[in-house]
Amino acid sequence: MGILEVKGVNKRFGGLQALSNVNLSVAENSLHAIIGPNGAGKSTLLNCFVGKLIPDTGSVMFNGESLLGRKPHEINQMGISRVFQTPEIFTDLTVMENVMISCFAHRDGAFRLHPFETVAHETDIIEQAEKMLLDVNMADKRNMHSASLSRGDKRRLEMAMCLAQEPRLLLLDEPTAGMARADTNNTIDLLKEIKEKRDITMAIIEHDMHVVFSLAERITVLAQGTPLVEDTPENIKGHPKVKEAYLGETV
Amino acid sequence: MDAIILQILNGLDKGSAYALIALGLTLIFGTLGVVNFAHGALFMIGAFVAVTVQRLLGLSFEQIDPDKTDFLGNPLKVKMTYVESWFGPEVGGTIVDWSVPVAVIIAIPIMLLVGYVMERGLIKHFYKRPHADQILVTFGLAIVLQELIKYFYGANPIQTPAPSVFKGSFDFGVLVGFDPNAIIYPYWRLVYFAFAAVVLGGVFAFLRYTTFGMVVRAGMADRETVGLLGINIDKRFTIMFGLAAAVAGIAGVMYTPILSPNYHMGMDFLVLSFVVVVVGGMGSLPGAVAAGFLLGILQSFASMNEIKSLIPGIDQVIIYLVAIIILLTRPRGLLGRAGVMED
Amino acid sequence: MSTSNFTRRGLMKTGAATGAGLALPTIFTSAASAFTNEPTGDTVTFGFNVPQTGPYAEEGLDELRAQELAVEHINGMGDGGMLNTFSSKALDGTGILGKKVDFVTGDTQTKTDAARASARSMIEKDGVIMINGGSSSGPAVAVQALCQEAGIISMAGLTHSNDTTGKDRKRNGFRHFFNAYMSGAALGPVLKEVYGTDRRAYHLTADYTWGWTQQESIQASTEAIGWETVNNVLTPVGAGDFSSYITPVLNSGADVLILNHYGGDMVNSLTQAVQFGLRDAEANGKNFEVIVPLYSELMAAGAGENIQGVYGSMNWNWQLQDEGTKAFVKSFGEKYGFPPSGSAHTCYVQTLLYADAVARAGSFNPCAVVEALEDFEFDGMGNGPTLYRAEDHQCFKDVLVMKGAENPTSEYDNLEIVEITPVEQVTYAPDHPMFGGAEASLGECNDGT
Amino acid sequence: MKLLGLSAKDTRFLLIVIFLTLATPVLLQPFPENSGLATFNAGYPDLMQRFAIFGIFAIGFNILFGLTGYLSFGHAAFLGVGSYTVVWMYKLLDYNVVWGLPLAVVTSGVFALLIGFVSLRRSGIYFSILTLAFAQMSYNLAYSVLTPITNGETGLQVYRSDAQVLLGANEPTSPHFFGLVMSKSTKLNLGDWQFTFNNGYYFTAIIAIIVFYISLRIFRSPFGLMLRAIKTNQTRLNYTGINTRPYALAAFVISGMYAGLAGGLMAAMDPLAGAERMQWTASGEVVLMVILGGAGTLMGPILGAGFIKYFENIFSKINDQILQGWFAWMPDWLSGLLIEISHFFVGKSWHLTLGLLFMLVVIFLPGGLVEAGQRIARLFKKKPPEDKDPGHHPQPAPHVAE
Repeated sequence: MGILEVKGVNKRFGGLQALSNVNLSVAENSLHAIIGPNGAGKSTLLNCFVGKLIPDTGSVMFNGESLLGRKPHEINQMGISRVFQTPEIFTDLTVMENVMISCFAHRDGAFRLHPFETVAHETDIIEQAEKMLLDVNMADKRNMHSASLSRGDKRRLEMAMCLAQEPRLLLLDEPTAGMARADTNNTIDLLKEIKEKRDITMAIIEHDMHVVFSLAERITVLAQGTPLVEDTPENIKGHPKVKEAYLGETV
Repeated sequence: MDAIILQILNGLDKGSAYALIALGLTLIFGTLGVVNFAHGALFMIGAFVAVTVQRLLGLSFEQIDPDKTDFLGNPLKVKMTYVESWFGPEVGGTIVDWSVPVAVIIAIPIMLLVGYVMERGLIKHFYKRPHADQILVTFGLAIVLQELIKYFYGANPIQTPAPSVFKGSFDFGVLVGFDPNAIIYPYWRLVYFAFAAVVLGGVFAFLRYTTFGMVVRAGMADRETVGLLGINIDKRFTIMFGLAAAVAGIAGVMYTPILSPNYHMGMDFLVLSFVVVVVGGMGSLPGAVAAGFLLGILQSFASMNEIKSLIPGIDQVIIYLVAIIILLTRPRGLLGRAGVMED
Repeated sequence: MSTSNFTRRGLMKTGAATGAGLALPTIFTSAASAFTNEPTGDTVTFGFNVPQTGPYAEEGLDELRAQELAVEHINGMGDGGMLNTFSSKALDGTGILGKKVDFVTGDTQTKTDAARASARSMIEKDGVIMINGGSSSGPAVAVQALCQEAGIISMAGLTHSNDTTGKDRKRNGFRHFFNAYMSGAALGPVLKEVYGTDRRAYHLTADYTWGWTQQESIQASTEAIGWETVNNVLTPVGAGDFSSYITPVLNSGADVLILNHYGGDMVNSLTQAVQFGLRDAEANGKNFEVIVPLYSELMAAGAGENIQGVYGSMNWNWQLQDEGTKAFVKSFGEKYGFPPSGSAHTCYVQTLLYADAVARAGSFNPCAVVEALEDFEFDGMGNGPTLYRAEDHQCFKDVLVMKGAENPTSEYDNLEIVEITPVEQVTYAPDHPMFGGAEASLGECNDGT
Repeated sequence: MKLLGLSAKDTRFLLIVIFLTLATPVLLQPFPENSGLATFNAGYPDLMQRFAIFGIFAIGFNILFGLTGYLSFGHAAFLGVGSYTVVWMYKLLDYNVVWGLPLAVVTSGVFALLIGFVSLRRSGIYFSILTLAFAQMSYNLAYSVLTPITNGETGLQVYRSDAQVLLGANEPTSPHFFGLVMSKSTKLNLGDWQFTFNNGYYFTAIIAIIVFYISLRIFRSPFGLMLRAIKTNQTRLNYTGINTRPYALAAFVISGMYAGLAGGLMAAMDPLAGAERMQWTASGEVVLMVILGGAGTLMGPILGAGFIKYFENIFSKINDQILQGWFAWMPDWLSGLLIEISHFFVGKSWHLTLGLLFMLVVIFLPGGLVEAGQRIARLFKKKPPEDKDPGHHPQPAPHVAE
């Protein structure tokens, strides 16, 4: 029984069958990659995990509880964090404030009215946020305005924000999209480090095979809304079906 | 029954004014992404073009009439318009009489120019600015424009009559089998409705069947891609702004015989037209037109005694009530797209 | 744009004279003076609170012109205007009680709040001893109540609602202008004469307090001459397009439409009623008629030829032929180039009446002024013999019934006087039910101490 | 020095605000009574009270708009509710403002909760139009159908026939706070200067300082941080496990309560409540105040409110007579010309000046007057300036239409 269990998920957009009968099991503490050509339904599937989309049929279970019909913030509070393709951070705020928001959300839950406490007096939150920034090597940038960060730093910051919540499952949507090779390698190292340091399950959607094969423990290949194969990276590499699916694309 | 038909006619008439203003507003928002609070002022400027034309045509010189005296007991100066003295009382009188239709023709180039100057001089610099800034700067502009008009034309409403041919009303009921006098409707309001239909049809045809229109529509959907195709979309958008200004302006000209223009008519229409646009769905042209007519007709019905006696004051709030209901049941208005103006 | 040329040098002098300040710091509370804003220098300041922005701005500006003219006359400049015809001769053209009159202006925006704010600033900042002007009943009532609290005199401008001297009457407040009841009482007999007794009236009424009181008054007086009231429909203020209220009229069985609207609303509703053919129509075998109970020059000009033959009432019109009117029209016309409006007349007269009352009382103390004005009878101010009634501070005088002129010779004579209704006919008891009944009371005079 | 849970910097800032507020009657009276410039003096009770009241209104609005970015066009409705509540308490109980003011905060809070709950189901301009629609409905009804409750156009006021069950024999018959009569002033004459110290102003000013302090605490609280996060990125906030709607609703209700308090204070200074204060233009005015001053900054809303009220009350009163006084020393043709030009900008044309100023501020100073202050401060200091306003800097938001 995996921590994330997807059974028989279908999703239609008008005339387009975006997902058809998707079954997927992500084992606890694994790093599971979902790959596939453009339009294979990777992002649709991810959106079904986080509450942005509701599948037409099928079930999505996290840790034995159904995710269907729950709002994004409820799903997050259950222990699922998400990294976006383009880093989603609070650009008006400082790096430190960004991370602190995550720490507050983790400590206080989805809503707490605390208008008369003072951020500056929340020593445990500050400590925790500083530790997270250390973890992603951004402690020196804590007071920077996050809008002025480089793309790679924004990604790190987003990662720190997600980790601050101590999620059980981290979803990564093409975390290296649009990055230079050096940044990509840094990100790979960062993810590896994170994985080593804590008990965390990661599900990664990725285009870049270099990233996938450097990281993944298991890989599901998605094509035209259906899982083709699920196997270890070694087995996927030479799989004929995968080659077929990627025909015309650089593997 | 006749009362209902009359209210539908009233609603169509009100609706065509709303639709014309909302159309321009939506055009500007859809193409340029600018929330233009000065759009009501454009309507008002159009109306004052009519006033100006009427005054210019009515320009006169004075002759002293020795037989009459004025209020202080001095000999009365009688006025004679230049137009009449040039063309003779017959032709000249007709020209003066037709000042509103004449003003429509004159208003088009003036409004295109006003729109062009506004876009190039001010709006252009606000494409990348937040909507709040756009609202504030155009609101400031609207105040400035209305105060200038007030400075030169005063605060009183100014009577701008329709040509005398269109005075009086038309027994519409007899045509469709009612008793005489059951449904009579002023000629000018019928003209206004027809005029609005032609303008709305013209704008839609223009957007649909010309290359220019196609580019603009594509630009409304996805500005960046169209820009990538090497098409100078900015220049076309400038023209669109002029066009929207012209539509608002001539709508204002034609409305003057119905509503004597005053300097604050732009602000009076502004809130209403924004409600119309939002109910229609931001950025949707058919939505704006549909919402204009819908709200016009509903407002007319809410003004009926039968309904007012059931719910007192309903005519005061109906527009807002409908707007609230529609926005709560249809998140993006009647025909709006997702993701527009929701940040 | 009016530029008054007279005030300039004169004001420089008065300004300099009051500049004699106190050398040593003195501390005193407001209670130390005998009454609010007691004038101590050699000038006294009036506050002219009129709409300078908003829909009634033109009316307000005309009031301002008249008020400036009044100050000029009180200070002995110009030709003296109505001071020459005024029955009281307490004013001699040297200011009031030896003090020159100075004035400040404020903008009411025709809003209750703004009018109060502007009045308060004139009282607190400029130290005015009285406030005059205004163009709507809501602000008039509010300003009157404020003056009562502050302990100065309020001379209302154009306010036609019964409430001003009815349920909202105040000891420190005075109204020269006529009211809705008087309009009805004056119009009734004339309407009976021209339209007969068998008429069915349909009211369109602006949906706020003034509209309601006028409708109530007109309904009462038309029913008194035998007319039937078919319907009374309330219309939103500033509706603009009245078509949906006008279309049901023709098939309602009514043969008279009464428009209880004012200003821009009236211009639009009348224009649109004419467009919908009401004035050409026949109903119940009679010509359909439209009546506008309260006329003003502003509305007449805005409605243009649509007012031709339409009956209404006015407080005063420049075409009157008495000596007072002639004197006022002459000095106003020579200064500004056009005849004064009715609201200008009211504000002019109110300013003179206040100044005269102070002169007669020999004191600026508001309570002394109230005493001087109460039951004061005067003449020569354009309305014939007039009484400022003590019980409600309402002026009682003749009322004009007007009609839109068929052949106006200029833009200023588009209304003509049909009848001057004598004062007896418009007089009512101070405890009339439309005026707050027996409960209404002026309260005590307040001088601010 | 640290006070009341504030950082040293914030304490200093608060002390400056307290000083400025308490010294207002002196600071706003810079010109001698009889000088030509006395027109520009603003140290009279009505205007000073308005500065404080609209300052409170704008501070509250800033908590919603400045922090969360939700642009409400209907906050004047809460102002009106507050005013009506207080006047009703005068009518029912007595003139002591102690009953009305807390109730005004409560009723406007309840009102804001209802309207906010519905309106916050939508965002962006849809939210703005919903709030506008609710406020316009309130105004239209208050002006007409609800006249029995609101007294319509005339405005709600106290009549002698009203119950006033608590009214004691020697109690003041105008608004007071346990006998402290709002309209009473003490005047101080110092040479040619006259200063007015008004009870009502100080009452309002002390409340304004308290609510400013509350807003300062909110800005510095985790709650304030969440609100700022809402403005920046709602998506991320949702995926961080935060339910944004209750936060936004709380901000909406708090700002509605500020508006209700401001409305209540208006009625406490002047016991009359007019329907016009609920009109959309009144809602628009507070938007203009906040943006003009600098949205999202602490000081901006107060500056904006002061600026607009100063304009409305001072510029509108400059008439020909005053202009002639100023220009009297010039040759006639020149003074005539200057007066003609001035006609465009002062007196009855003050709206025009205000409109132009808005445009100039928005075009050249997107951060409002606070930004102007910072730029000026930078001119005078070589080293990077310490922020005069410790609120966060307004950032140009991205173009959001796409």
